[in-house]
Amino acid sequence: DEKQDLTLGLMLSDNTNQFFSTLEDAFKKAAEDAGYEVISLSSGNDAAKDVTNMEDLLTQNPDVIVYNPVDSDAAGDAVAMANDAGIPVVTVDRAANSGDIVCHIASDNVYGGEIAAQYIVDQLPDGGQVVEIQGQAGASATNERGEGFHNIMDDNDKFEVVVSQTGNWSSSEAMSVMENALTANPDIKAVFCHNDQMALGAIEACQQADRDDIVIVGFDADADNLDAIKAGTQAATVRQLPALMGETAVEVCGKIAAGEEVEASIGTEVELVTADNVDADATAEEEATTEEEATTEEETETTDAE
Amino acid sequence: MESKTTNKGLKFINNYRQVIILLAEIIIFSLISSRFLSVGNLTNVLKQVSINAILAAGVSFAIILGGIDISIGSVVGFTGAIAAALVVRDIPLVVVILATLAIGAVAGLINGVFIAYFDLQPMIVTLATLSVFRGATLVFTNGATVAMSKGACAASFKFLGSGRIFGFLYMPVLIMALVFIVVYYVQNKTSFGRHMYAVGGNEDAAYLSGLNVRKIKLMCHVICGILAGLAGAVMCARVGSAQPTAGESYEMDAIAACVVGGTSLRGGEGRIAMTLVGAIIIGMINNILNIMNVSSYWQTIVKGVVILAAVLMDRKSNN
Amino acid sequence: MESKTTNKGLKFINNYRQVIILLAEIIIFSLISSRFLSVGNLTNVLKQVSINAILAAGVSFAIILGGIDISIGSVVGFTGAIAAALVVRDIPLVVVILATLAIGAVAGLINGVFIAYFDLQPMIVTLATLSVFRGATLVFTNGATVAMSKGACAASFKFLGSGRIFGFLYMPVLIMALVFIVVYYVQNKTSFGRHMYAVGGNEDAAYLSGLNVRKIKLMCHVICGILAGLAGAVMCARVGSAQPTAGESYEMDAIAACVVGGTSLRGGEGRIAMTLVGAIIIGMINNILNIMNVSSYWQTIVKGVVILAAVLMDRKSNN
Amino acid sequence: MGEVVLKLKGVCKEFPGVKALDGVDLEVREGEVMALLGENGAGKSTLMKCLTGVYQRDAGSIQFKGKEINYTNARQAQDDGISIIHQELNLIPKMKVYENIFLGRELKNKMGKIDIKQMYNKTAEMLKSMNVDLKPDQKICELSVAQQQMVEIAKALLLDTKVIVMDEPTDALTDSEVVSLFKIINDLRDRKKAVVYISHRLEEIFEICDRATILRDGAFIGEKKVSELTYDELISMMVGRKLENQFPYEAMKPGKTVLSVKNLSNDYVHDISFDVKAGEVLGVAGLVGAGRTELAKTLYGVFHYDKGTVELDGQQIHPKNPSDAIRNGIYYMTEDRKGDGLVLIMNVKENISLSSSDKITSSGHINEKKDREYAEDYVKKMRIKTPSVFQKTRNLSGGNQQKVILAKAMMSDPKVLILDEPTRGIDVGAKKEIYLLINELRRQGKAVIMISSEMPEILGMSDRIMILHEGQKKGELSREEATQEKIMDKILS
Ligand SMILES: Nc1ncnc2c1ncn2[C@@H]1O[C@H](COP(=O)(O)OP(=O)(O)OP(=O)(O)O)[C@@H](O)[C@H]1O
Ligand SMILES: Nc1ncnc2c1ncn2[C@@H]1O[C@H](COP(=O)(O)OP(=O)(O)OP(=O)(O)O)[C@@H](O)[C@H]1O
Ligand SMILES: [Mg+2]
Ligand SMILES: [Mg+2]
Repeated sequence: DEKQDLTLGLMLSDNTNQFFSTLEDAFKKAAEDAGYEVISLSSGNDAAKDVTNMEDLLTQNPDVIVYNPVDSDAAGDAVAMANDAGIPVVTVDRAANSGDIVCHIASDNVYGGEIAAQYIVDQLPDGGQVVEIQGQAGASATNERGEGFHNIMDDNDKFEVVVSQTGNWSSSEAMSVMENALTANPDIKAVFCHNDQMALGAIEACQQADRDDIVIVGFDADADNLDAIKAGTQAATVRQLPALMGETAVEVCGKIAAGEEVEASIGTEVELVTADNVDADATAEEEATTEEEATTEEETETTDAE
Repeated sequence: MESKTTNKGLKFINNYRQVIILLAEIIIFSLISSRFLSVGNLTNVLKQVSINAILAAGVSFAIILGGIDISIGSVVGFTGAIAAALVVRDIPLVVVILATLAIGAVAGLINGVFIAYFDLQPMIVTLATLSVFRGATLVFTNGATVAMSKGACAASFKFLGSGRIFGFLYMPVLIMALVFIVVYYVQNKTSFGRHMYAVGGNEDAAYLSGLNVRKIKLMCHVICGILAGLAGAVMCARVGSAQPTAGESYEMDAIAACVVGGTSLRGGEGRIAMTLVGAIIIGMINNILNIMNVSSYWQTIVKGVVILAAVLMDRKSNN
Repeated sequence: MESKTTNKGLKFINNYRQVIILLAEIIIFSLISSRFLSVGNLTNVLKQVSINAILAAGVSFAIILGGIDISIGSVVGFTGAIAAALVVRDIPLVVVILATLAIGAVAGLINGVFIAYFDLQPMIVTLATLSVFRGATLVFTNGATVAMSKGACAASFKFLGSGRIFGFLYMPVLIMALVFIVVYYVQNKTSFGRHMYAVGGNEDAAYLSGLNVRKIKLMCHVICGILAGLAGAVMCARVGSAQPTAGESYEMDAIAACVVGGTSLRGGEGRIAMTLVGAIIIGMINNILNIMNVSSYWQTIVKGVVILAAVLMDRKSNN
Repeated sequence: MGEVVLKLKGVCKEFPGVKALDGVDLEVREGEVMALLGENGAGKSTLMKCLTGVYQRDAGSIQFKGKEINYTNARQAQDDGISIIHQELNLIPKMKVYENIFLGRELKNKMGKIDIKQMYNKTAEMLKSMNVDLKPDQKICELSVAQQQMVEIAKALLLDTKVIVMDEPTDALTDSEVVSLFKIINDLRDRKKAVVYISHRLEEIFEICDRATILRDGAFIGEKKVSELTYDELISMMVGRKLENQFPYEAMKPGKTVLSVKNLSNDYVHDISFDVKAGEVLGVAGLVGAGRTELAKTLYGVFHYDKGTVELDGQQIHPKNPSDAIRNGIYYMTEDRKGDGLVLIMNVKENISLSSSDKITSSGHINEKKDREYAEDYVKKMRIKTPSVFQKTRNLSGGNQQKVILAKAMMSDPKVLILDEPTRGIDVGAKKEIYLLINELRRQGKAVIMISSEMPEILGMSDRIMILHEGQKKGELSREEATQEKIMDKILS
């Protein structure tokens, strides 16, 4: 491709969340390598701020907007504004439920919740009591990951979700929840945390209670949790590839600006990382983030996030 | 004579110091970015400011009383969810709006009863109801976003949030303007307004002067709740759906707008017009930071610094 | 004689009303769940309460002055991140702890200077610094969690958060106990403490009595910052990593602990032992709601209602 | 003789630990001024608060125009025709004069819009008729205490009620305003209003009141026609014993000069020079707004000065703030005991030692025993009426609060003690005790500066009198040459 002089707008739901800050960093780096300008805004998980940010972004007339909405339903108005201004929109991670989207780069939280639950089911043939430590109440990731988890668990008679409590994405709060859960239900066999931060808290709580038998499953595949999986303190985590999503998004933007065709929906992987594949996968992730070629543009998984 | 003129000049400057801060801001921001001083962008600023300004107008009633209301963000979330749920059920627009205002009023009434009739401290009452109203929103929506369908009601409701009159006057801005006119009248031209300032200035004296202090406090909190309900409806209309977490920590921006506008948290003081100016000052800061593509981490820092600078300047010129 | 005895009894009850609320809570919760009243669970409660209690002890200095500090949650986040970053670089434990305390002190100093020497309102100053410190944390960590490696330093640091002495005394609980003993001494047995109450009770009278009001205010805020720094370190040690958003909205729980413990937000009043009781009251509520697996939506509601009930009971028995 | 409009019978009121009223009777007649007298803490204010609905009585009956009344808030009493000027100022500091005067009864048009112009004009009229030189749109916080008191009186008069209660209205006034007030009271009497007048300035009672009701320790002692009473009788009814020699001045030979002020000038005072010797009382007289308080606060480091010098024991000093002044040996006792005198929610002991932490602490640690002993010592020595040193000062009567502040000043052991209105609101007995304490201070070789608006007090207790007017020194008189007329002459010169 010949170099273009592009300005990309990136609107994230919340870049204080590690998942999105990783996505942002990868996006910026890929854009820099391609010689693009990036205007990056974050909404702090406030859907009204999405609208505000879109207004401010449009003032600066970017060539393509990459949009990670706070909320899929709420995204319509912001997208409509961009549509009115004639600026193409690409959504990442979370879709917009209305408006014209050129391309959606999806990662499926519900599916992630399902494979996490399935892993627990597979690990514990006898079933038992399970704990769910939720994200912030009302957040879309909480709802989706919880939905996937319950899709599997609720259909299975052997398992009982005895505790479903919020840890507010925070290790410290998750730790307290887990401590209380262990006191209240000594027979707990497994715990699913809506993110890896909270899994760290759960690990601490289990260790302090001398319970190394509990199957702990997290979400996000943070570096520390991969270490924990290697060390055997955590059983599994769900990997989404935020860096890959960021890079893919930059590439898609380049194509759109050049007038090339792009797929309407591009799926990035969601997969389970366990002790079996943690080493292999770690290298895969590294490759993905270092080598631009390793994108998955050919994959045309059309799973919709919402 | 000579000195009197200077004094008058000084007094004038002092009276309109927030306006001066605003003008300074406009000049500086125009120099920083050529995109700032365009009709389109300034319209954006007003639209973006509208919800915070309406909330600030409401919370100014609580602050002038010498109290506070930090539950308004949760009221915004709750009334927004109710509004969306009603719109989805194709309830007529007028009913939807009245219902949100009524719910806001009830929320304010709850705060007011505890504050006025049980003599509890406003900060702790509204800290508790912040939690209660947010929980109620989560229970009501079951934690999920309430999206508005494409029906006739949805369209008319959304007009509230993004419609225009005469082609340039956005509805939220119009609503904000009306709110400020009414609030200005109530606070400055009615005896209720005088009484509110009196209670905030010296509650004991107000009581001994024969004022019904409790009723005044109650009323102020009810008004604060109503305006939070209105803000919730407008926000829901603007966004086109209601998130269960909508409005979280909005109270802080509203309080900041009041204080930057010269309202004292000690009560008894504050001018509503300057509260509007305060909201715009803060809105413009957010806007220029976005336009300049300042990273959101740095935005958080800069915003804090600028609020501090604004109250510092405010205080300096006040002395 | 007869009536005197009753009066004394009433006075005793009134003096220890928070303790009575706590006992009532324990009895009720034991009836609700058989799992509540176990050594293990009560140990959990104390561990979980420790961070909030340390913060509450700190913020009580600001509240007794008649002010507030809502930036402490952000200070927790910032000092936690610094602590984790230092531990990762294998800096000796003592240095790490001193560094976090020093950073907390600087944060408090910044608040204190604006509040004491520029006469700005505590609420707005700390609202601004809340934003600044959080932004600084985000910039420092680049929005990513700082995890502590498994090195020697990490192990000794983590001992702070989860280590035990004599097999049952958890370090955070021990640290909390020490903090409360020291704070009790400072607030009640030193002239500095006496002066703090005087400034909170009547600033003008304190000034005319020859107290250095500004220095006292500054000191109180520095102490508040130091304790927030300590809480940040303990929290980071307890969890084993530092999230950039750690400590968000912790200030509200700390303030609630003070108020439930009978500290007046009007200043000049408040007993540190009751603040501890207040923190435990709130911690037990969170604990029983978890144990009973109440949905988090309902938890939000119940927590608000219970805080309201506690301050209401507090006020009733106070009259 | 006027008809009885208000009849209180057997009124009782108890606060936790204090029986404030124990079967008190009071009859108020129209066209008459009834004095309500008693020592500090006798229950005068409490009785009036029970009458006007601020407090609810525990027992007894109150009849107004033959009808039993039982108000539960202040508004009901006002609406019925009973207004009160409370002992404490009840104005909104940040609001304007006219807004305060019309608070709660704003004039409005039909739309509910307040009519500022009319309220302004009516206020201007009212102030003019009272001989008060104030603009209706001045803010209360910019006024002196005396001016505020006049606003308070105007506010009560506006109600045009049947009964007006004045709880120590002249407390903060100087002679010229007192004259205006008495004109107002005489006018009220002519208009057949009933007035209840509470004051500790007994000479006023003989000048303006028709009858007197005397309370002691919450109990009713008696009611007498003022014309049938003598000064000494009145005092013995109030105090329960004879009280001789109201001003116990002792001639003493002053020592060397302690404080010497030369050409002091700032925003408030202009070119003031004077000195005070050890064991001497320098009285400072002047009208309201003379700048006496400002002078004192300048010496105390509250206000700054850039011209002039202050010497203490021959050493030049320049206090930058009160703590600096206290270190140098100057102590100022404020005129506003509730505003900036006491920490009301702290107890007696804590207030007394507030300025003398070094006496009760060693390296920051408070010696509780010492702390208590010091306080108990002062409570005994100064006869402060309180159940214990652990009583909150909020619950003390005004005179006892005043003594606590004086105790605080004495404990700091200054070389120069500035007393600003030291006996404001204090009963005759307590006043004498404070004068005795001043004598004690003189004997200890302290230099005392006494600011007072009470002429008899200034004349009775000072060795020398300095006269201030509008921030300027108008002269000095020795004890021997000073008379009320000469002082007024100097002021007006
Ligand atoms: N709110 C209260 N709580 C407790 N005690 C009170 C209260 N108000 C007054 N008292 C007590 O009641 C008694 C009567 O007080 P009151 O103020 O009526 O005296 P007073 O005659 O007006 O004295 P003064 O001349 O000093 O104004 C005093 O002993 C006082 O300490
Ligand atoms: N805060 C203030 N702002 C503006 N002017 C003030 C303020 N306080 C006092 N003044 C003015 O300063 C002048 C002197 O005040 P003040 O009455 O306290 O003097 P004083 O001689 O001590 O009188 P007194 O003690 O008898 O009340 C008055 O004219 C008053 O109006
Ligand atoms: Mg009295
Ligand atoms: Mg004075």
